[in-house]
Amino acid sequence: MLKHILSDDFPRSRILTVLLIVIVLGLVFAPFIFPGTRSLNTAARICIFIVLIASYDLLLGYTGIVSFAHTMFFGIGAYGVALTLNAMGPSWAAIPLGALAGVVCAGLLALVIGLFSLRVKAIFFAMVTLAVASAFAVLVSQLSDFTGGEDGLSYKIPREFTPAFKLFDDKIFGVRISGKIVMYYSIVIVSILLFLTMLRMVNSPFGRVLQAIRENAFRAEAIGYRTVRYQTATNVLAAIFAALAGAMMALWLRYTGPDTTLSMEIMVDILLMVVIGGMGTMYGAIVGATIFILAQNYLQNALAVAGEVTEGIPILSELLHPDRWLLWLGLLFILSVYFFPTGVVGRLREHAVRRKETAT
Amino acid sequence: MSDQAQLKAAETVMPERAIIEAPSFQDQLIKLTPWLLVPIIAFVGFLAISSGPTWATLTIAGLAMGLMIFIMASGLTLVFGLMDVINFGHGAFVSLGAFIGVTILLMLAGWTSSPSFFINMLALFLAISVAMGGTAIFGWAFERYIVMPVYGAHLKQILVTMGGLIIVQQLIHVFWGPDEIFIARPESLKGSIELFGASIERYRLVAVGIGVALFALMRWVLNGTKIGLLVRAGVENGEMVEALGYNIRRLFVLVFMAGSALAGLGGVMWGLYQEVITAHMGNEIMILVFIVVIIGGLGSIEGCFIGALLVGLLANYGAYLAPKFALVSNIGLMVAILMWRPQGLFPVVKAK
Amino acid sequence: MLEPAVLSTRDLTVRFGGHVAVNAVTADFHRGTLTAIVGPNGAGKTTYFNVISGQISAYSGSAILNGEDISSLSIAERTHRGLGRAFQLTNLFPNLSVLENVRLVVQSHMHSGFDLFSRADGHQELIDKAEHYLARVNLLDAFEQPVSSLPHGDQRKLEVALLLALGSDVLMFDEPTAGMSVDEVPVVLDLIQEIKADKSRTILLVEHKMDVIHALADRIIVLHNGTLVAEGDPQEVMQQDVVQQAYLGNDPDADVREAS
Amino acid sequence: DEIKIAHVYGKTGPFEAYAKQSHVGLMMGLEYATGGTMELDGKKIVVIEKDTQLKPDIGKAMLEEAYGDDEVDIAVGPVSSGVALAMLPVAEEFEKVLIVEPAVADSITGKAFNKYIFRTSRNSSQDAISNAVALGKEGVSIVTLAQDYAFGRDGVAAFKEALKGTGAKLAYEEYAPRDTKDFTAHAQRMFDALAKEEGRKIIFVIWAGGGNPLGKLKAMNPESKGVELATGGNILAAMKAYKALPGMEGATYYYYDIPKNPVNDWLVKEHFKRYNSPPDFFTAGGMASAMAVIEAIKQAGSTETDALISAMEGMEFDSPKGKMKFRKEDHQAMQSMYHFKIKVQDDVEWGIPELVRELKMDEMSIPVRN
Amino acid sequence: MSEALLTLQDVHTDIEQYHILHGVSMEVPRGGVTMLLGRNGAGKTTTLRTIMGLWKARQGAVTLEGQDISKFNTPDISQLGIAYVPENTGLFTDLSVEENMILAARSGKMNEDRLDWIFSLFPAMKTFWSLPAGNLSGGQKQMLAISRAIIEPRKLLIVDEPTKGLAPAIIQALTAAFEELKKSDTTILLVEQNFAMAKRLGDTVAVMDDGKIVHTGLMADLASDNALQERLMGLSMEAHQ
Ligand SMILES: Nc1ncnc2c1ncn2[C@@H]1O[C@H](COP(=O)(O)OP(=O)(O)OP(=O)(O)O)[C@@H](O)[C@H]1O
Ligand SMILES: Nc1ncnc2c1ncn2[C@@H]1O[C@H](COP(=O)(O)OP(=O)(O)OP(=O)(O)O)[C@@H](O)[C@H]1O
Ligand SMILES: [Mg+2]
Ligand SMILES: [Mg+2]
Repeated sequence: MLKHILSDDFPRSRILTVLLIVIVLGLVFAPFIFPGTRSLNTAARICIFIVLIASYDLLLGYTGIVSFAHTMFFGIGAYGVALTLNAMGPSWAAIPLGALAGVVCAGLLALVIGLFSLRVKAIFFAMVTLAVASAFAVLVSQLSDFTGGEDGLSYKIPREFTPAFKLFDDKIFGVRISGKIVMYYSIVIVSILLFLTMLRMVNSPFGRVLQAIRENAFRAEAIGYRTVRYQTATNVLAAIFAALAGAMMALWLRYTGPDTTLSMEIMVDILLMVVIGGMGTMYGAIVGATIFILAQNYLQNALAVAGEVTEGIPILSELLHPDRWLLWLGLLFILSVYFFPTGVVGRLREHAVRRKETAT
Repeated sequence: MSDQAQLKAAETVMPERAIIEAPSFQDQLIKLTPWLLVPIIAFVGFLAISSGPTWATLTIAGLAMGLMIFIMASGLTLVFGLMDVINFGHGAFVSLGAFIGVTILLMLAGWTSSPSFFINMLALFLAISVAMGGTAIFGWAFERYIVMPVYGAHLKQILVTMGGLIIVQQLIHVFWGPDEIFIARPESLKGSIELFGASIERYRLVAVGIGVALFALMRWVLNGTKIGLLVRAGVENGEMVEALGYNIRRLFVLVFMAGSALAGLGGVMWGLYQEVITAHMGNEIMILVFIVVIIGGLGSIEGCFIGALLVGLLANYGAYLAPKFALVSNIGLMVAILMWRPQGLFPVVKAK
Repeated sequence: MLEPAVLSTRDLTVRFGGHVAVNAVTADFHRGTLTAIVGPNGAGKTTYFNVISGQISAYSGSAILNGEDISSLSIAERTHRGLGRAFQLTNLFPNLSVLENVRLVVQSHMHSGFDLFSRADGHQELIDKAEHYLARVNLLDAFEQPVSSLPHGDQRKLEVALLLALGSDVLMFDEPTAGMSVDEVPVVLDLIQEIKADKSRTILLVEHKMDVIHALADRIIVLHNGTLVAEGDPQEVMQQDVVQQAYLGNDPDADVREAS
Repeated sequence: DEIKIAHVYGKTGPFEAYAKQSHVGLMMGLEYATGGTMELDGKKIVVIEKDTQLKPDIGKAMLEEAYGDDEVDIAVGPVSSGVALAMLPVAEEFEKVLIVEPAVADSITGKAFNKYIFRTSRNSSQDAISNAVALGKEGVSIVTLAQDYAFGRDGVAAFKEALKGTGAKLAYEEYAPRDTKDFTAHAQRMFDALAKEEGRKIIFVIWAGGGNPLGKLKAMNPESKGVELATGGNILAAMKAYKALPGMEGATYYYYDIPKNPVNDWLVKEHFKRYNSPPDFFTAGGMASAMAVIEAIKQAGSTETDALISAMEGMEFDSPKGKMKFRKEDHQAMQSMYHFKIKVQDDVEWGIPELVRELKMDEMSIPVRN
Repeated sequence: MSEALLTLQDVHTDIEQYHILHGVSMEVPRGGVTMLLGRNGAGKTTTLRTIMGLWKARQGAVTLEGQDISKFNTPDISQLGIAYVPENTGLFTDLSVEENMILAARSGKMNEDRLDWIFSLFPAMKTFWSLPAGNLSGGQKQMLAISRAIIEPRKLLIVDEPTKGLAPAIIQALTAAFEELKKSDTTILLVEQNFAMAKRLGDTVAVMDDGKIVHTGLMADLASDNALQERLMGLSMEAHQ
């Protein structure tokens, strides 16, 4: 049963299994274990980013395609929901309609980009997507009547998803089940489903072809796989999952704007999360997203402490100033590529393999 | 089976040599077309704009803008073409160069405000030298600690150089503070000269001079000396270059330093053009630089040069004729060129 | 000819810029035969293979497989039409396991690459088939190893296994024994013999080693500077002066020439 | 017992410089308003800082956190309009007051307004209208240059409307992409448009962020075509570019040397003392928001939201710019703007905006748009 | 036989975590041709790479003319006068044939006479002189790799499987070239699968198996002893033919 759900792709490392269980349980029970808006926000972001990172890993880790347009698809999904909610008001119908519209647009655009530019060299594709994504961002800011431009869109969501709504009259384990928590659980459930779907896809015959293409595209073609078709298909699939993640983000934030969905910074964050977690392993998405988002949310606090300690030392205190947290993030970037070239998941698996070897 | 075999040899004339024909006129024309694009676009622009002085103003401004972009892009394409390293941190070096150069210029305020062209240029020259030196040294460290472990792995390069980008930007904040810094151009480079009704900014003329000189120099180094060969060879198979007795590490460092120094030069030029510098300025221009590099064909100096001129001209004509068009002109140009030549104007020959 | 040719090329020409690498080559390949393609280095043998299997496109002329002109088909489509090919330099999926390499080929043969929602490991029939081919090349023991850790000889054998798994009608080998030590060569030769014995296949073989050609070839084609200069029975063709000169060199010292 | 104020603003990111000023201003404002005690009615005032990183989603989360977890009584911020717009619904959800400072988009107290929102900073209309009043005279032809997105187009629309009564003519509107680097073509179009006009010719620039179009326009010798340049005020660092434009006219929100009142005198003196530099644009704004907070709590007598709101609607309070007043309809603080003319002085790094005329709050009719 | 130019003494080499060479000891006498034989995976290539400093020996000494070079960097080893042709030819596929050759001439200029000699060995070289090396056929690549190693005179020439993929005529030419080089006082260390060529060229021979040298001696002795061949290499060369 578990084997079927996880598509026979187990963590294959005891430490990793424990880590994953802790993360998943932590997310599932977040409203009860870590009450408070900030932690709930963090938990929801983690869930959504797990889907986003996993979808990017389909491209990067499994197919070896470097794309900088992933935030664009994320954004299309978000804008789909945002625009319908904006136009139709906080109705239930607007959500699936918007998500669907986003998915279709994202898929079509990914198809066009894929057909046009997946034939060229990988680094080329990276740059082309970079340019396309930046053009898209310009477009969104231009069509301000429609998209709210730079300012983005704020909109209302169905009442059952807002803090004002109470699901039960009584508290459960000391926590009032507000609409916000209802929405949180909706996101958790959808994220789990999407994640498991992707896990299945990478372990399907299709997923194996992707790995073959990443390893040796030339030979994959020669044994009868039309590599461009598979790459384009992955590009489309990844875009669709990203759009769904975007739709969830739009719901959760009740705001959609270029900065939350389209910016280059998010793209960089995505890359980093994939790398920290480990490319080519779906579980890497869980680990990477969790570590990174926690760091992003709490690094400044940590630096504040370090900054106080070094108060007075000229350059060092300046470097450890909480406002310099990006500096340390950059460093984290580089160090994680060096020391975790295969990501946390890869590292733990290697460790497990080595232990097994020494044991036998 | 063998009785069915027939000998065919008798009727076949033995080809003495491999058949090799001279490249046809058509082939040669195809080779030349990228070079022709610049005059073609300028001519089309002339027809569309119809006012001579306006056209001249726009054309010269566009060429100068293109050359400034070329200066910034040249380092990127050099490092990519020779070392196959895609440096997403290039923009940070542009910013760094600008900050160093501007600091020097501010220190030499007496020189820059002097009306003497000669003293102004001396100040500029000093600022550029120090900026190039500074970015070169920084490039050394960048290569040593950031890029070296990831030669040959594009994805990792993208990641670590982006990390490097963030770090350099933040370090600029640490050392220069978060404010944007304003800088006035040296006195004799302010304003324009009027020529047959066209007004031409003085500063842009300097940019044209530096850009063209740089292009000539780079072509000579890359095509006329062994350095270019060695580096290209070293990227593909560093072990073999070492087995031939060359110290490849030293060479790589030098090339990377050169690329960084070019970014520094570009930074000073760009900073003086913008007259305001920020830690993000380099990265903001990077999209345009990437487009130029793609149009030209990754790693080709000639392509980068032509691509930059095309971008500069088209942006100006476009913005004049239909301002909305300026938003998409670069991307449009890139798409058009890639449809025509999927590897860019001058694909750098990569066998395999 | 009793039976029409399985594969034939008609005036097939390949140019690289001004250089004509394959010059109007017309040849037929029949079911159940092994045709050796010989010629000096740079004669265009690999290029001839490449244009038949679609790695490069023809300048003019056509390649015909089972009566159908395949010149404009993609590589993958040609593979599915029954054209299989091994490469001069080993060319596998280095970080995947030996079994996975073959399984992928079987899966391609079964056209199940676009199956997104079933588990790949659930398709036991594919795995069984893959193991069958591995057994044929004596590599079953190594099925779990990543290909990159295999010795050179085993990698060449795996190439052959992939080709078998493709289930192609036409098999093209490009110097399958190059770089193999003397004790490994016979293993590969025996494999090719075996394939040949099953009379339904058509085999094309590029090879420089004379003893191999003598042992295997039914027919021989000689390319020189891209042009087909001779074809026919191996013994007879090899005796011709043109071939002697172009290929073997006219050094009377046969010692080296005859060596494997 | 404490009074908790959250300062939610973009401490890190491209607007770091603005953020610093804003925070310094806020803290000095609290200090001034409490007579240096940082206490009000025996309650200690605690300021909690939150970094939006200039990202709307994070800004939103930070505000939720401030209201929800830290239980602040009132929040101030942020720097960027986009972030502000995302934050507005949070105030409504938590039913707590948010004082917007220094984000300027009209829609904050316009379309996206809710009753928990107050704004001490000027809005785009105030900017545009004050400039129109400063520049608009009979026989003047004006061409606008603005960024081609909502901020720029709104600004021009407001400017155009305000120009109507003044007798000046808006000859042409030019929009350039936000990240325009080369202004040659746009300048040519504007010169072409002005060539047809008579009288005084002005190019009025509405430009936020980098790009420095003024310097580039200036480099094209506009004076040779009889064209003047004009734009609004800015932070000191940016006004270094004005040094090349002596005599340029426009209207500004704040320059430390202009307002004459005790609050500003104290601010300028203390700021020089502590930071060895004059207070800047956003320092003044930060201080104004702090003074509004204290005044509101004083008048309301508590930190209850409803009490605060009813106290603040129509409330007048002191600021470095003199009296400000929260208009009842849209909670926008009405305030003076300053018509200036640039003077260049060798020992001052920037072009000095010399006061031509103070535009009092009732001289400008700022539209209510919510 | 004169004294040894190159000696390996109890060399152990690791590749990553694998222990590949288990104490290799052999000598390459000055002025002769030494053949290094052995089946696939025996460690021949690893031995050559260890000599070149491309893998570092964990233990043991590599001595060239009395100097221990086992800790030297590759460029320094090369500059002592060694030319090396690796197993995969080590060409720079992006560069043209000419450029490949120029790089091999450390002085920066190719000697005309030497070049003519190379053209006489491999007449085909002329025809593909300006092509990118990546576009060459398998055999042409091999020719270029060898030409590159002999464009300037060197003390020691190390070649890994030179005949792989070469047509018989070229093998002949190559054999002749090695013979000529030998006359001009170049010492040669060859790894080869082509036993006939080994027999004709080799003065001394070393046979490897499993990372160790299992036999050293004169080539002539090995060539005439079928039983020994069978034992060392799994097959008798003559019997196979
Ligand atoms: N990069 C590597 N990583 C791990 N093992 C390696 C590596 N390179 C070689 N080996 C192993 O080292 C052993 C010796 O390899 P080597 O290439 O030296 O053999 P060889 O005698 O040259 O064989 P061949 O005739 O096939 O070229 C082999 O078992 C091989 O699998
Ligand atoms: N992409 C290319 N561009 C230009 N010339 C090429 C290209 N590919 C191959 N050639 C040339 O075509 C000719 C035929 O090469 P091919 O690889 O077919 O030879 P081959 O017969 O397989 O030789 P070998 O026995 O050495 O492998 C060679 O002269 C080669 O230099
Ligand atoms: Mg070949
Ligand atoms: Mg070997």
